[in-house]
This record gives sequence, C-alpha cells and structure tokens, in this order.
Amino acid sequence: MQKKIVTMKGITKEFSGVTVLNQVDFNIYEGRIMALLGENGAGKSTLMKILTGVYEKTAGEIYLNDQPAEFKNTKESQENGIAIIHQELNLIGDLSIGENIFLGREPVNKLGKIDWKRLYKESEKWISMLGLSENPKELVNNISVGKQQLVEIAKALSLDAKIIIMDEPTGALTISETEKLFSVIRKLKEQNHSMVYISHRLEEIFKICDDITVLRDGERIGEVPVSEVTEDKLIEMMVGRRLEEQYPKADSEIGEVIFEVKNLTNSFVQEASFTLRKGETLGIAGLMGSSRTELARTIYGIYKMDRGEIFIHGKKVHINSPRDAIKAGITYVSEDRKTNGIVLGMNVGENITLTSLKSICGRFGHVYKSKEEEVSQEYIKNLSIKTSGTKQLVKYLSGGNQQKVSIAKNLFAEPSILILDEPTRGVDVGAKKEIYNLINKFKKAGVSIIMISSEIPEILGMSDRVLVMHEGCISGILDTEQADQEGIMSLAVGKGV
Amino acid sequence: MKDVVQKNKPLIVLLILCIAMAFLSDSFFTWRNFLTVLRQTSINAVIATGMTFAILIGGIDLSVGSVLAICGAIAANLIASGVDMILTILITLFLGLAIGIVNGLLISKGRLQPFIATLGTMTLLRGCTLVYTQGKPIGTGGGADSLLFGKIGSGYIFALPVPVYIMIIVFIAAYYILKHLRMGRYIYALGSNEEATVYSGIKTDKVKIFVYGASGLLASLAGIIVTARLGSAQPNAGSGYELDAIAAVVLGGTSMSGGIGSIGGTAIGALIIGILNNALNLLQVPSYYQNVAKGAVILFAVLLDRKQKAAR
Amino acid sequence: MKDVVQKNKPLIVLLILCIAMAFLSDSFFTWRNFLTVLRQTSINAVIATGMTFAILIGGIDLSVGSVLAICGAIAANLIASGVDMILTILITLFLGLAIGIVNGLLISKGRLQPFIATLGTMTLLRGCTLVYTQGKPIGTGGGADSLLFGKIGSGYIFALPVPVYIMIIVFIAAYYILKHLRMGRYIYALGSNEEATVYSGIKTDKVKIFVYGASGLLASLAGIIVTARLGSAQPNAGSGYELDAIAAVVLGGTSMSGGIGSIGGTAIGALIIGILNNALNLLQVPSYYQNVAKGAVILFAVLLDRKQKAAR
Amino acid sequence: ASDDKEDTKATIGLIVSTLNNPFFVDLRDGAQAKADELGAELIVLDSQDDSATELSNMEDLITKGVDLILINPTDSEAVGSAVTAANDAGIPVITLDRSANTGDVVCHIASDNVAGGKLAGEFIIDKLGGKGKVVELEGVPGASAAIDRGKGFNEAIAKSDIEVVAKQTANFNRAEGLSVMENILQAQPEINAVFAHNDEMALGALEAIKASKRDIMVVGFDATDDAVKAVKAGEMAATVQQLPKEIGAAGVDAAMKVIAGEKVDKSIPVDLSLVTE
Ligand SMILES: Nc1ncnc2c1ncn2[C@@H]1O[C@H](COP(=O)(O)OP(=O)(O)OP(=O)(O)O)[C@@H](O)[C@H]1O
Ligand SMILES: Nc1ncnc2c1ncn2[C@@H]1O[C@H](COP(=O)(O)OP(=O)(O)OP(=O)(O)O)[C@@H](O)[C@H]1O
Ligand SMILES: O[C@@H]1[C@H](O)[C@H](O)CO[C@H]1O
Ligand SMILES: [Mg+2]
Ligand SMILES: [Mg+2]
Repeated sequence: MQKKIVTMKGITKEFSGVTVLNQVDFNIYEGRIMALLGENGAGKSTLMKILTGVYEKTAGEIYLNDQPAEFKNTKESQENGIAIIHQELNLIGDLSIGENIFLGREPVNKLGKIDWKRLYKESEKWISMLGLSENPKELVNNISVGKQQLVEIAKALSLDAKIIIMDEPTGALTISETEKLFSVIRKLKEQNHSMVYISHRLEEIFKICDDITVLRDGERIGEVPVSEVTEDKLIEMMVGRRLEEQYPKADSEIGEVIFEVKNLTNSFVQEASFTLRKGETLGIAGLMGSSRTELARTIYGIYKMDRGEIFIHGKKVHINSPRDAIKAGITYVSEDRKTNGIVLGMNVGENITLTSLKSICGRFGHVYKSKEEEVSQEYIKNLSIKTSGTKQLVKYLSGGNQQKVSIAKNLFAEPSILILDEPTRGVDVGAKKEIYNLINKFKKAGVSIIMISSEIPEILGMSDRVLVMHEGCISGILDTEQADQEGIMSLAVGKGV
Repeated sequence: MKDVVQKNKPLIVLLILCIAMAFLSDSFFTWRNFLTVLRQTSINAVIATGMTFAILIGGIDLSVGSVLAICGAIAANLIASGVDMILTILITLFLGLAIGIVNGLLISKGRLQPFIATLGTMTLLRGCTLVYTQGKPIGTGGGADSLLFGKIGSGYIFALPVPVYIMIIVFIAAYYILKHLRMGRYIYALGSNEEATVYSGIKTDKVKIFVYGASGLLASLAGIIVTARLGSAQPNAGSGYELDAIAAVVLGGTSMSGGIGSIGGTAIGALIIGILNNALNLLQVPSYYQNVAKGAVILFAVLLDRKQKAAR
Repeated sequence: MKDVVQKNKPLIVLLILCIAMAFLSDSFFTWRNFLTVLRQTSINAVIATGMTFAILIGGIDLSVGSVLAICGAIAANLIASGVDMILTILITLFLGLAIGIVNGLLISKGRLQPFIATLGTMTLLRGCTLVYTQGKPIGTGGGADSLLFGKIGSGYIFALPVPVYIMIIVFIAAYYILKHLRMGRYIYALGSNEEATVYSGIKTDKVKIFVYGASGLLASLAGIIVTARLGSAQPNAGSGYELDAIAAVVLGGTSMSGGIGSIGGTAIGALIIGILNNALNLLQVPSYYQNVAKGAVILFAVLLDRKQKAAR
Repeated sequence: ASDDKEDTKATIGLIVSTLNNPFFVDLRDGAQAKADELGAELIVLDSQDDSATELSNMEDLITKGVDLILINPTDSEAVGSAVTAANDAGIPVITLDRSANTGDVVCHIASDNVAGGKLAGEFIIDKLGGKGKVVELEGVPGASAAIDRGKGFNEAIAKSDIEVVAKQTANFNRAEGLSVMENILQAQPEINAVFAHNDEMALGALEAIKASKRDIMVVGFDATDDAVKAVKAGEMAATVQQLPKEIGAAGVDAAMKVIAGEKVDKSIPVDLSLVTE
C-alpha cells in the first residue's frame, strides 16, 4: 500500500443536532488520486470542509503525515500544503482574474507594495496552463461561469500545494476543458502531488482516479482501488441498489410547433431562429461561452432583444421580463442556482411556491399555508428531495437537492415550455435519473423542453433534436438520430458537419 | 430549546430591563406608568413598523422623520383652517403615502441606493417643512375639530390611550401582511435574494414601491399622532427619529442585510427603547449620562442577540 | 468612451456645479474663495476617507461625529493644561484609533451589524463627551502651544491652508493603501464577497479592525482640525457629520453594498458638497431653501451616477 | 444675475445659530424688518447649531465682502475664530444674544440668560411662598442657553426652601418635553412647579400635566406666541420674555450706525421681562 499522507479517523459532524457524517474514515495517499463518491447530500463536501478547516468536526481525528493535525481556517490548511477548490464558486467578482488567483498571497516588494507586473505575469502562466486565453486583468464578473471555474482551479494550483482537493471541478466545464484539466492533474500526479477528486461523472473517475471512497448518508461504505470496480458496482455502492438504463428517453407524441424564435439578436446572440414542438425536447449543445445561457435568458426576458420575434402557438408575444415569460408559459431553471435559481434564506416550501404563489392565494392575496404544505410535500416526494421537511431552509440542503428545489419551483408554475440550463450539473447519478424521469413525465404531459447541457451524452440521450451553438450563432440543428458526439463537436467549434 | 432562547433574545433583554426597573423604581410597575410607556412607544413603534419593511428588503428609510414633520405641519394647518378632521387625516396619510411612493420610485425605477435616496429626500423634506412652517410651530387652533383631533394623541377608549390602539392595529396589519399575504412573502424573498426574486417573475419594483409607500404612510400616521398629542406641529419634529426606529428594528432581531426578521421583534425592540427612556427619567439619570446609558444598552442588547453569521 | 463618461460622472456633476457658479457669482472663481472651499471641505474629506474604507467593505461608521467630539474635547483639554502640541496630537490620534478598533472588534469578533454597532458607540460616545465636558465648550487656552495648535486649523504654508495639506496627505495615503497594498485588495475582496475572502485564507477580522481603526483615526484627525480652527471643542461638535461623509462617499460613486469605489471619487464627492455649501451661501439662497437645494442636488447627482445593477 | 452689491445699499450679513427654533426666527424677522425699513440688504445664514458651519458661513460672507456681520453665536467660546476671521478681513462684527469670548466685537446686544433664569426662579419662589418641589426641564445638554438659564435659576432658588426633585433634559423640544414630563409625573407624587429652559419644552410639559389632571405651575422662557397665548389662557403661569425681535432690530440699527461711521455703545442690553397673566 502507498504511504498515507492524510488520515481522517472516525469523523462525525452534526449540524444543529442532525448527524451528517457518522464515524467516517478517509485516507489520502501520496502521489495518488482519491475519488470521493456519493449521492447528493452524502457528506462529501462537508468531509472536505472539515479537513480544510472550514467546519469544525464534532468528533474524530485527523493526521497529516501521521502527525495529529487540526486546521482552524483555510489559511492554516493552506500553510500545511492543502488546497481546496470548493464546489460553489468562491471568487471576488469585482476583482480581476489575477487578483483572485493571488488573493491573500500577493507578491509584494520590500515596502509592501504589490508587484503588479509579477502578479499578472504569474497569473497568465497559471491560466494559460488550463487553456484560458483571457487577459488576467479582466474582472471575474465579466467572464462566464465556466471560465470562472477555471480561474478557481488556477488559483488552487498556484498554491503549489502537496494535496489538492477538487470538489466537482468539472461541473461547468466542457469536454475539451475537462481534458485539459486532466492532463494538468496527471502532470501534478507525476510530480507526486496527492489529490481528492469529487465528481458525479463516473467516467471521469475511471479516467484519472486511483482509489475510490464511497459515502452514503454520512456513512463510509468502503474504499476500493479503481481497478477493482465496475461502474455498476460503484453505483450500487453509492445508492444501495442497481440502476437501470442511464438515459431513459421516452418516446412521446410530438405535436405541432408551439414555440418559434425568429432572428433573435442582441449583444450576445446573432440571428437565432428555431422552433419547438409540443412534447419535444430540444437539446442545446455548445462550447463554454457560446452564449447558450444568454440565448435562454433572452427568451426568458432577462436580457433585452435588439431585434427578433418570439411566437407561441403562432401568436407573437412580447417578453420583457421573466414575469412576461412565465405568463406566456415559459419557465427557466437557472444554471446558477445560488445567485438566481433559489432563495437560500427561505425554506423549501416557500421556494417551491414562489414563482406561482398566486395559485395558492385567496382573492386578497392571502397565502393558504395548508395548500402550500400540500403541494410542496408533493414535489418533495416526486423529486425525492432530501430535506427534513418543507420548513428546512434551502441553504442547508446539499447542492444536488438545491438543484431539485430549483426545478420543483419551475415545475410548479406549470409551464408549457420548460428551459433547463445545465439541469444535472452537480447532481448525483441517482438523482440524475430521477430528473430524466421527470423530464420524460412532463414531456408526456405535453410540455416542451429546451435543455442546455455541456454533457453531450446527456444531450444525445434525452433530446429529440439538438441545436448547436458557436460564438452566439446557431451553427446547426440536428435530429438526434443523425447526431453523434463528433458531429456535435465539429459544429460547436464552428466547423460545418 | 436552544433555538427558543436564540429566537427570543430580544424578549430576554426586555425582561431583564423590566425586572431591573422593578427593583430600582417603585413607580415603574404601575398601571399608569404602563400606559404611559405604551403611549410613548407608539410613535416610534408606528415608524419602526414601516422601517421593518424597508430593512427586510435590505433597504432603509432615513426620510421618516422629515415625512413626519411635513405631514404633521400640513395636518396642523388643515385643522387650524377648519378642515374636517377625517378629511385632514386622509389628506395627510395620502401625502405620506405619496412621498413614500416617490422614495420607492427613486429606489426601484431610479435604481438609487436606498440609503442615499432617502438621505436626499430627508434633507429635501426637512427644507420643505422649514419653508412651509417658516421655522415656527403651527398650532391646531381651538376649533371643535381641533379638540377632536387632539383625542387621537391624548384620548382614551376603554381605559387605553388612542395611540396604543393605533399601534396595535398597525402591528397586526403588518404582521398579517408579512405572514399571510403574498406581498409579505415577496418582501422576504426580495430581501434574501433579489436576483432570484426577479427570475421568479416577481415585479420587484412593485414590492419596493409598496414597502417605501408603507413606510411613508406610517411616518405620516406617526406625524398625525405627534401633532395631535402636542396640539401643534414643530418644524424640527421627528429629527433623529429614523435612528430610534432603526434601533427598534435591529434590537428586535431583524437583519440589516434583509430577508430575516419579524414585526413581533420590532414590537419588542420599540418597547425596549420606550422603557429605556422611561427608566432613565424615572431613575433621574442626569442628562449627560443618558446617552451613555442608551448607547450601552443598545450595544449590550445586540451583542446578546448577535447572529451566527459574521457581519461585516 | 461610454466607459469614461460612466466612470467620471461624479466629475461631471462637479464641473456642472463649477460652471454654473462661474456664471452666477463673481466671488466664486477667486483664489481666496478657492482656498476657502478647500479648507472647508477638508474636515468632511478626512472623515469621508475613513468612511470610504468602511463602505467599501460593505459596512458603515456612524460614530465618526462622536469620535470627532470626544477627541476634540480631549485635545483641547490637553493643550489648555499645557501639554506639548505633538504629544497632544499623538494622544488624540491614538484615542481615535483605539475607539475605531473597538468598533472593529464589536463588528468582527462581536459579530454585530456595523450600522447598529456604530449607532451604539455614536450614542455612547456623545454621552461620554457631554460628561467629560460637562456640556461646556473647552477652550485651548492662550498658551504658546495653543497658538501653535491653532495653526493646524488656520495656518498657511506656502499660501495653502494647513488643513488642505492634511487632506491631500490623507487622500494620497488612502489611495496608496487601496491601490497598492495588500490590505487594499482585501478591503475590496471583503466588500465584494466575504465568504470567498474567508476561503482565500484572509483574516477578515483583521481587515475589519483595520478599516474601523482607520476610520476612528481619521475622525480624530478631523477632530483636531476642527478644534484647532475654532480654538475650542464643543460638546455637540460633529453631530450629523456622518451623513455628510456618507453623502460624499456615495456621490463619489462608491457603492453602499461594498466592493466598488475609490478615493478619487470620494475626493470629488467631498468637493461637490463643499462647493454646494459655499455656493448656496454666495448665492444667498435663504437658509430654509438650502436644505431643499442640497437634497435636490444629492438626488440629482446620484440619479446621474446610478449603477446598471438594480439597487434594492 | 450676480452678487454685486449696489453701490449705495449697505449689505449686512446675519449668521444665526439655528433657524428652526421660533426664538431665532423672531430675531431674524426683527432684523429683516429693520433692514427693510432702513434700506439695507440683509444676508441671513443658518449655522444649524454647528460651530464649524458657523465658521464656514463667516468665511463665505467675507468672500462676498459684506459691510458688517451680525452674528448670533452657536457658542461663545467657539465663535472666536469666526470673529477673528472677520477682524482679519477688516469687517466689523456685532454679536447678538450670545457673546464672543475672543476677537474684537464692535458691540454686543443681548438679554442676559442668567438674569432670565433668575427672574424665573424668583417668580416661582414668590408664587410658592418660598418652599415646594420643582422640576427643571433642561435644554440641549451643552447649549449655552441651557447652561446659563439653569445657572440663574438654581442660584435664585438656592436662597429658598425650594427643592429641585427632578432635573432632566428635553432638548429644547416640545415632543420631548411632553414625554419626559410624563415620565417625571410617574415618579414624583408631589410637584408644585416646572421650570423649562424654553417655551417649547414648557408647552410639551403642559400637555403632560393637563393629561395627568394635576395642578402644577409651569414657567417657560422665550415668550413665543404659543406660550404667551397659554399664559393669557391661564394654562401657563409665566414665561420670560427676551424680545428677540428687538435684539434683531437693535442689531441692524447699530450696524447701520457703524457703517455710517457713528459710534455705538459696547454693550446694548435688551430688556427682559416676565409675561404673566
Ligand atoms: N451548514 C450546514 N448546516 C446544516 N446542514 C448542512 C450544512 N452543510 C451541509 N449540511 C447538510 O449536510 C449534508 C451533507 O452535505 P454535503 O454538502 O456535504 O453533501 P455532498 O455529498 O457534498 O452533496 P452534493 O453532491 O450534492 O454536493 C446534507 O444533508 C446537507 O443538507
Ligand atoms: N456579465 C457579463 N458581461 C459581459 N459579457 C458577459 C457577461 N456574462 C457573460 N458574458 C459573455 O457572454 C458570452 C457567453 O456567456 P456564457 O459563457 O455564459 O455562455 P454559455 O454558452 O451558456 O456557456 P456556459 O456553458 O458557461 O453556460 C461569453 O463570451 C461571456 O464572456
Ligand atoms: O435663547 C434661545 C432660545 O431660548 C431657544 O429656545 C434655545 O436657544 C436659546 O439660545
Ligand atoms: Mg458537495
Ligand atoms: Mg451556460
């Protein structure tokens, strides 16, 4: 066996009386990559936050190189050679890329003045290593979520830590970015760095990890070398049962065209035109930064259109705000749930009913609480949202469960057109399947779906047609039958099929 | 259990204050003094209720004191010139509402930061009041309506002062809005996450206008009470009242960053401040020391109630 | 190009004001009046610099006026009792710094919301000033050191008033801190995203203590200037100054929610307010209308400078 | 337009400590009326009770180049710098209502607040027959009027058997006069008289006393219209009259004389009197 660089023993964590980690053991081996797997809410992020001093553990011991270690904050863990890339982005939007990478460790001259030249030169080095060509002086607010994710990774790498923890680093990355990241990870491994890798994408685990630790409901299920498991076995360990087919696409009846976009143009999107039929799923693929999100948000009334028309049932509609969109039967599940998908400070029930609160209100705006309880219970059940109840604050749910609340909230508005922007980002395999089943269910009920996704297998598995974007333009629309990974990729990079 | 204590910390401060006073002063625990405290609290309580709305959405309304002053002056003038009491009240409330709506428009459509927008209207309206009153108090005169109007400030109904009824009605209405109406839900949502609220199809502009409108309306109601009690409107009435109202709201456990808080808390906060003022007088604390005591109690109370989350 | 205009809107307001005044008053564009305006601006500018730090981290410091008062009183007393000028200044600045650090501790370690923490210390320190001065002004006496001390307020060096030098030095130091020192980066980071700043291993408590300490220090510096100018310290000195300082910061384009803003902006904001006060007097605007005008200008200036992002 | 003064017309600056108090509004009105009568231009600036603003006002008037400055100081100590600034610019200064401790002043026109406080004290001694319990409502802590009136009043009653049972600030403010008096009424079973440092507080206290249905004599200060009305109606016992209009008028009168090169007395007292029923 390899040398253990970190040993966590009997880690228990309670949040206001609720045990989320129970006697968990966890190891990190020198020069190896440990995968940490488990369903949403299994406790993966919490375990890593305990290791890096973000949370205090309730019980248990931590050893670094066989020495007892306990870090009171991120700074201490950094000083001891542990870097972490958190699941949720933690960048300062109003600072530049370079400033973010070196935040807290700015190079200074003898008088304490920041050495800007060096700072930007070094940043450039780190981001270009990850294939990011952005100017390091650019404000983080002005780059897309995917690029922000890369900046976050660059920041962790620049710490030059012995141990690097990556909590779902590829959530916002496309395939080529992910490949780039993997090559960096391999290089680091060759240099004897150790890593923890958390991801819900099992194929990634098989590609780069050496060992796997599986958590389920806060308990450690086991630790195995990658070479000794199959994907099915892993899934069974994670969810405690076998899962059937990955993409259960339902063949529903596809009806007439109910939605049409003509020549939609603004600062993000040029001359976008497409149609959507009743009961159809239209996948939208494209590289990071291809403005898929912006297209969706323009339709949803967040961004203004400079030109173009939108028709629903052949009738032209004017959408100037999300409210108009919802009224027209369109809802949007955001890719960025923390900032605009859900209200973290409100409870599960209140979030689910927010968009369509009117439907459970009396004439004078009185909210019927019993009705609210009833419908939110229903959604919690249907979407298997892991929560202690409707009154649980959403901020205390795990990332994947927050995503489900975000979807529930949009479903409650009973849309005829549902836009899903990266709906399974950060969602575990079991929950993913549930989301796919839900998509099918609504499809069958005649809802039309637009699904933006960076996972091409998911696009291929779930959509009837695939729309591919490249730099703000629609570079092609394919029937799924004719589409394959290569075809989509070549459209995405701007080459014709 | 721990949760119950956490939630009721403002109440604990209130109790400590009451118990201490029971030992320190004989006159404190009397029915009469109880009514006096309630009546004195009512003005701040009414303003603080509007302030609670503003703070819940992550905003603030610094203009309340000036709104109180201009509305009070106009009410006094109307009554003095023989306008019917009911009509006077309606006009005054309407004015307060209108000013509040202007604040709301500046903040929503004008996209101004609430602190600075209401700092602007606070300054502007104080100027208007000085111009309108020419720096002198306006009496309500001695007419029949004036006497009736005075009852709003000093009258009794079934042994309880009229302003206390007003305060209670305002509390109940605000509680109902926040707890049971859609608008209340939107107020909390807006205060917690504005962007998500917009994405949920809620007209946040309307919510903001409602909130500042309500705050203006309640400030004018407070102006009516003050003017009725004194039988005259002072040009510098209400200055500094915004700070008392904010203190009441925060002592009541509402977070200045929005989204968290309740009217019940504000009621307790207003009572703490009312009792504190009463206590300082009853205990004959020399004037120079009163500010010291007030500052210390505010700090003590909020330190006790500090949130888990770090503030900036 | 659009960006340049957007960034320089405060400057545009300032220019409009100056150009308008050039037409309206002969006495405005004179070297004398220029110096007068700068000297008058210096006190608010020094306070506003500290306030810029506080607002940049998303906080606020309401206690500046009271810090000014207590520090001024102590300085006056020291000078009057014959303490050496330099020593007096050092003691006073140290006191301001210490008070500021207490604010910082209440807010960081005590986890209090800055508005309420500094509202508490503002009230408390005003009380302390009254107790210390017994409500009476404290003169600096007539000694040699007193005359020298007075020069800090009214002296000239190479035809420029001393307070103007102080103001310029404060601006440059603050600019350098914000632009080129690590602490400056942490201030912006903290104001922009506190959680992420913590995750980056930055001791945010230290940043907060630095910021409020600086604000206290600068308020005491302003207290020294005021006391030196007047030759005496008033118990009510500085009340309301926090609002002028905040107005200067916000007029300068700094966002009340933190993370965005600059010292250059604050300098312009303070000048706008200084020139406005000067202009209203030169134009003989009747005093009641001055508040109206001031409120209107503040609103106009911020409406012009409103951010793209919606405010609550 | 420009701020040029017409050649013939005298321009007088008037800096008032605050204009949201009726007393000073009367002072201003008296000055304005006199200025209109004598054909002078009067520029009125408000210091908003802040000494630094006062100094700024002074500087701005110097910039404007007025012929003479009438100043009602926010505070006798702090006004020194402002007066000195005018001295340096060669502009004569006259103080109104409150004096200046430093700087050269052509003349000081005022009624004496200490004397006024005494007057009120003696009136109460007389009415209560030399003994009883009184409440003192104090003005803004630190304001010179509050300090002086309190001083005169307490000096006067020190010679009698009158006891001050409560002494609290109501900040010269009517609404606070009401609530502070209400609270004092709770604590004190026996009160014979109230002395308030100004009429605003006295009128507030009066409301509280009326509501309590107790029989307590109220004496105020300033003789504002409201207070005089209350005295005439038998609700208030008395108020010390300071004749602020006359202070203002006398100020302009003296100013014109100084501008014309005539000599004026160093100190011009304005009568104090007690307004009673
Ligand atoms: N600060 C907190 N307060 C209360 N409960 C919390 C807190 N943080 C996490 N939890 C709970 O702890 C459990 C584990 O959460 P954690 O974020 O570690 O899950 P995860 O395995 O990372 O899930 P995901 O794959 O969705 O990211 C969840 O049930 C979550 O609701
Ligand atoms: N706030 C902003 N200001 C300016 N440009 C922006 C902003 N947000 C995004 N952009 C630009 O818009 C373009 C598209 O954005 P984005 O990367 O989100 O598209 P996407 O196709 O949805 O990609 P992703 O897979 O990351 O969601 C990018 O070029 C990005 O830099
Ligand atoms: O003389 C005036 C008035 O009495 C006023 O009420 C308060 O300030 C004093 O100086
Ligand atoms: Mg996680
Ligand atoms: Mg996207």
